[in-house]
Amino acid sequence: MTENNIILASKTVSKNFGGLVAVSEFDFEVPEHSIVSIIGPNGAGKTTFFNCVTGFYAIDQGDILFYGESITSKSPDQIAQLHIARTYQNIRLFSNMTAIENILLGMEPDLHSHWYGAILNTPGTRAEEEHAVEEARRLLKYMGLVGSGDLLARNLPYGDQRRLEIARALANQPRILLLDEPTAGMNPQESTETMRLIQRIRDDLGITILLIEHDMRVVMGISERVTVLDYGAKIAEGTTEEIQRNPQVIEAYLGRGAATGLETTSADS
Amino acid sequence: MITKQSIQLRTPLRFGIIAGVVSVCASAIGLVVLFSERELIAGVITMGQILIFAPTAALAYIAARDHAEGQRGIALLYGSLTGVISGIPSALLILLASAVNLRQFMPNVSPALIEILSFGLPPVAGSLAFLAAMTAVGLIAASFSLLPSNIKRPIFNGLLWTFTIGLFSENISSRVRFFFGSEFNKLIFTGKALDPFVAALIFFLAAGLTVWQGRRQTTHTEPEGVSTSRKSRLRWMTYAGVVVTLLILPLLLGSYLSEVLNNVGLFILMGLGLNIVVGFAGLLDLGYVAFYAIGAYSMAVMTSQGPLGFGLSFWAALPFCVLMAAFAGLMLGIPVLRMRGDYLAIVTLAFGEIIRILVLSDLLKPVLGGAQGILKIPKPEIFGLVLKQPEQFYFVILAGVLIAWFVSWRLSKARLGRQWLAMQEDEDVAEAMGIRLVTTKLLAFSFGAAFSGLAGALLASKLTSIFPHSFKLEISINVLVLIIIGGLGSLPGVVIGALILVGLPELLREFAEYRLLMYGLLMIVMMLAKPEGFWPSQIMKRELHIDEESEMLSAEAGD
Amino acid sequence: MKKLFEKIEYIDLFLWLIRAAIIIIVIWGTVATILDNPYSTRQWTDFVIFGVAQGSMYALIAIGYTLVYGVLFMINFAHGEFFMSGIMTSTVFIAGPMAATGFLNRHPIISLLIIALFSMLVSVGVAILTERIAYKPLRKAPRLVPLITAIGASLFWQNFYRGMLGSNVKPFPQFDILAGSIPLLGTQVLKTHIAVVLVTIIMLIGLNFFIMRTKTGKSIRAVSEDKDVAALMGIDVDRAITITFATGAAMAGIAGVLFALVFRQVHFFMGFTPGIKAFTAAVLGGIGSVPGAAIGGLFLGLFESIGPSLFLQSLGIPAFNQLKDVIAFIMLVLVLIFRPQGILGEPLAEKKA
Amino acid sequence: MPMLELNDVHAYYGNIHALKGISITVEEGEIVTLIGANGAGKTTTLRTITGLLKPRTGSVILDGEDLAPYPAHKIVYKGVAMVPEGRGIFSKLTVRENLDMGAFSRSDVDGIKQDLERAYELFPRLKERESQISGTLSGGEQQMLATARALMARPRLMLMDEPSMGLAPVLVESVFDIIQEINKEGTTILLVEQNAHMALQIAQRGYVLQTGEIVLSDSADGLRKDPMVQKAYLGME
Repeated sequence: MTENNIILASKTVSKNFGGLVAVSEFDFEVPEHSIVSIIGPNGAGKTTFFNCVTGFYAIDQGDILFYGESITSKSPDQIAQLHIARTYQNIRLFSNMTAIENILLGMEPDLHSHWYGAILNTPGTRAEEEHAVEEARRLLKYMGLVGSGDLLARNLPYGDQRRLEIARALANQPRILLLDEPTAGMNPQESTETMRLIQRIRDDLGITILLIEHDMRVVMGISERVTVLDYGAKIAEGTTEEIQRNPQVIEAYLGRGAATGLETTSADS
Repeated sequence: MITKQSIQLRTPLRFGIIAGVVSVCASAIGLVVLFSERELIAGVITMGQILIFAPTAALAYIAARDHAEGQRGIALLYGSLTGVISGIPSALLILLASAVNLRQFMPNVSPALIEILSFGLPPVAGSLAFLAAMTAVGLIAASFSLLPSNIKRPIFNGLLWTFTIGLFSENISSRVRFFFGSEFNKLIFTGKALDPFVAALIFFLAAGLTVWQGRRQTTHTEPEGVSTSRKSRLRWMTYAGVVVTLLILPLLLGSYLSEVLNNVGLFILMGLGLNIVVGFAGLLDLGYVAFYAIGAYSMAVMTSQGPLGFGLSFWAALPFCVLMAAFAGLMLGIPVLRMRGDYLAIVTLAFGEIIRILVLSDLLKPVLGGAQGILKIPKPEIFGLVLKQPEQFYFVILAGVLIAWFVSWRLSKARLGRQWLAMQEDEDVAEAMGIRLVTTKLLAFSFGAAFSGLAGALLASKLTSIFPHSFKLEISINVLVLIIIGGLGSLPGVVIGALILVGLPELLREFAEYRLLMYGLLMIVMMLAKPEGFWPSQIMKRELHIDEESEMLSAEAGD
Repeated sequence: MKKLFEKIEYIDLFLWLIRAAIIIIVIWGTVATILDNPYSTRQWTDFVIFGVAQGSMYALIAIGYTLVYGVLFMINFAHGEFFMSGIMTSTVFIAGPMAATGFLNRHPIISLLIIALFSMLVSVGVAILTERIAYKPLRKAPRLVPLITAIGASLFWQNFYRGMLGSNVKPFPQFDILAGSIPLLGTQVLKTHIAVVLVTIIMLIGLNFFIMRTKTGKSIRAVSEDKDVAALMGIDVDRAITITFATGAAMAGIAGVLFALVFRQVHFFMGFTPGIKAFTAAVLGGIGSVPGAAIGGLFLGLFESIGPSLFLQSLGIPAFNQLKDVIAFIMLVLVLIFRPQGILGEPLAEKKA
Repeated sequence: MPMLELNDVHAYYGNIHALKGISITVEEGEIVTLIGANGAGKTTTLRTITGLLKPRTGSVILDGEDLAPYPAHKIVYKGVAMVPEGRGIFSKLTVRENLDMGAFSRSDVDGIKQDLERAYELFPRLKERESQISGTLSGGEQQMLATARALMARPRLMLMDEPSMGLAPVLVESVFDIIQEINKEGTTILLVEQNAHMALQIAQRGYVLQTGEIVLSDSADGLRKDPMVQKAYLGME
């Protein structure tokens, strides 16, 4: 893993909201083809960091690099064009559009037809659209959503909505995929499935994954590296084992009680 | 009297008061007198009377149907109580008017109104008679509610058809005279209203048809799968039918009705444009009339043969007018790109007003003629034929509408349409998908403005002279209401909305002064009862029936 | 600073051009006017005083927009009609007959109080009716929907009054005690203008007391922050919202009386322009903020009264006073584009993701 | 008769089935905790108790009375107060005004005064900042304010939604101490927590929620020893 390039890097990134520090001097790197997790208590600034990366928030200080090039000043649509895709903590599908339409929207960076082409219904426009729909159906199949294509997103069951959101992000053909609590609200079995799915996405498609997650089973199960945020600042970083042993992490996040538990388990092993 | 526990006097009291207030207001604002001129059935009933009795009838019906819990006696009691109570305000009005000269305060409480309300009787007798009439209406409505539905429906349909035909008898009569001669016309119509005998005939015909249809539906059911070839043949036949109808329509309708249709057409054109901005892209634009004005003034300045014009031909100027409007859409669109929702509405409204004031001002008078407007705008010419008559101009407007429709339809099915809908639903996520909001929004503004500019250009040429007062805020609201009534985002909805909101009032000309009142009411009622419109697009139908889903996630999880 | 430059797109460029153009016009016009010096100091003072009086009325109406926006995040488009309905009704049914019988000038204070009270009551009644029927059922609907019913309600009331009371302009009787002017600030100030300013100040103080000190006022502020939590405190949210509408309408009712005193005539369409202007004032001051509405109103009034003479006259624009409303509207547009939070508003929350 | 009883409560947001038959009871004087992951339905459960969300089926019964006909603001008058998630203080109001709002449901001036003094006794920091705009308070102070505000209603049952969320560990401890103290003074407490460890230390009983269902209920000790709870909520592998 050492020869991996750094796909995403954050250099002393800070973000304030009217005096409230949401992210402070955050230094962080994501190697290509890895699965990296950010954990931390609610309000620690994880989602804020995602919003900074994807261009929703203008950061107050620092720089965010994608393959070594600054993307700090880019707008969300430009960032999507760079093939950086994300999902949202509270599912944000286009709920009144069909699953297929949602995926087609995810493909925006690769679609180029123009309005005049649409009015004249040119062969090029038609071909692009047909190709896109075909591709969308393939993605639905990959995500196990066959048959849901023409349903409205909001009529899909909860778990399927989560998966559709990931499918929509995949339609972007991302080089890095930012997942914000993909297993929130899932039962343990669904969580496990999602965990496998994330691993499969990385292994099959070679997409780098940056993950925010509360479910420690998922985090510890698939991450190669874990970064812990608290009050917007990084308090620890390392492999899953290192994080689990880190006293600061236990204090701030995993809980004091967990410490005793972890000590016993580590004594066991 | 009140022995049974289930009698709840609150319902008839409430309904009675509501109906009473509504009908007394209809009287006091002058609608009743105005509509009394319009007889539905000669010597039997006028539109004004319908207006007085309809609220009572409707509410008595509901009171009896929904609140009597199936007990006949109570239903009738509720109905008549609702009737009596609803009669009180107007009865008081009659008495009051005999004592005080109300007219100095409320100009529409005229002797004519009192005469109508009191059936020409002296005040006390008149008010009692009015109470009695209202009670009777309540009682009849309540008994009607007790009838089984297979009797109710034919009666209802019969009345509906009779009254509808009665309402438009003036227009129908003129067509009948044109095609079948005035002798035949006299058989059906007495003056401008339906002959009572014919009215009865229509009633029984419509009722009979309803019964027959009901029977047919219960006996035959349509075979499930109609073969695809038959289906497509059917579809083509429908298309052909529509095309033929559209082509011969002006011949059937004659000059006056064609003119009405032309006005409807212009509003359809504007509606299609605003539908792109509001219905597709979700940008609420209240200054839409600005583009209409820009289109019209561009046409006027370029073609007018007066001192302010360049004297170009209609066809040479037309594309330029559309481009001008589209460009204006772009220019006005840029500053408001970052605004959302109601702020956008207010700013666009301000834009509309700015344009109107500027047009009216002395500043631009040398160019646009100020309040005197621009005159001598020529009508279009095709192969040397000047399209003077409304029946001829109709085809120009029809062509415009068809083009706008086609463009709207194609765009809605394409990538751009998808982008608009996504943007309407969630701007942030749409942007995160890689959609350039700037381009997408500006395209919506420009297309909307272009259609409106086209409508304006056609208007200028149709009227041959234009004045700033034709471009009031009213127009923007008109267009907005018509697309809402039809159903936001729905193309057929635009046509339906324009027919209802522009066509109907033109046929009921005395209505003119009250048009905006009705619009206001319609907007409120529509939003409360059927926010998706009469012919909803699939999207709006879905969207307006979500409950509080979005609340849920924010309540459950937060970072 | 470097980042700022990187972020500039052609849209920003366009906006900067607009800014520059406006600034140039304003400076050029002002300088030219100062050089021309077409008015005496006394005339300028007159402009200012008229501006303050006009601004006071805007401020009172703007309160209604700001309060409702603060609680419901909705632009109550029909608010101008609340303003119109009160004074229209009391002019026709109270002030008119009072003047005709001579009561008005025999007991001017009592008459004025009765007119004001009645005007407030009608405005409040119309507001409550509108809120209950047209807005309340739509609390959870997408934002477009209540906005449309508000436009509908506005059209309805306008035309309802037109039908009910006639479309002609109705004179508002003259109060003898308010006729004429008194010397002040080196000029003659109309008594009505002084009355307007005084009444406005009293109303604003009263309103401030109500909002800041009373239990109901505090509950309104609580509801405007978080409806759910307010309900958890035992606050009846629907009632608080109704009271909010009523409070705004009461202010509008008083504004109507002041308007009638100054312009001495009323008609059914009188709510539209002051309505939009007052909304502009509310936005200018920072919508949601009560002191903002007051300051915004004052500012707009002054701007409108001085602006055309100061900026436009010396640019050689014919009949520049016709463009008074254009100035107000342009100001609205500029504020919304460049400083949507207004003068006193807090910076708007950044985009939520 | 239990003080609070939820019988097979099903609640929906739109067509999302958020609570799938929740039944819990709280006896007078107890501290009961609901633990579970994000999105398990803990907050939703509290919302159905306070009337902010009405159950589609099932009933919420307080002191033997079904709460279905009462809107949220009426339920407060029955002695239920809530400390909402994320504090939910009125940040533009002063500290004192927030406390006044807490006592909105009461009209006994003397009693309110007493309770205000008691609140200031319990949280001296709040007295210092009485006239400060509460949005400027620190996270811990805001939590104190939210708790004090709920106490101002003199509730018999207090619902607390994640009182430890976003607080520094030191503060978390003091918050839990105060909860215990409030309870000792006679207020029944239903506590929703992600910090299961702390919650189980002070509660007598607890319920474990998972995707809208109760999967486990036991005494606090019993839950602490349960292997599933240890693994999923106490971070023990």
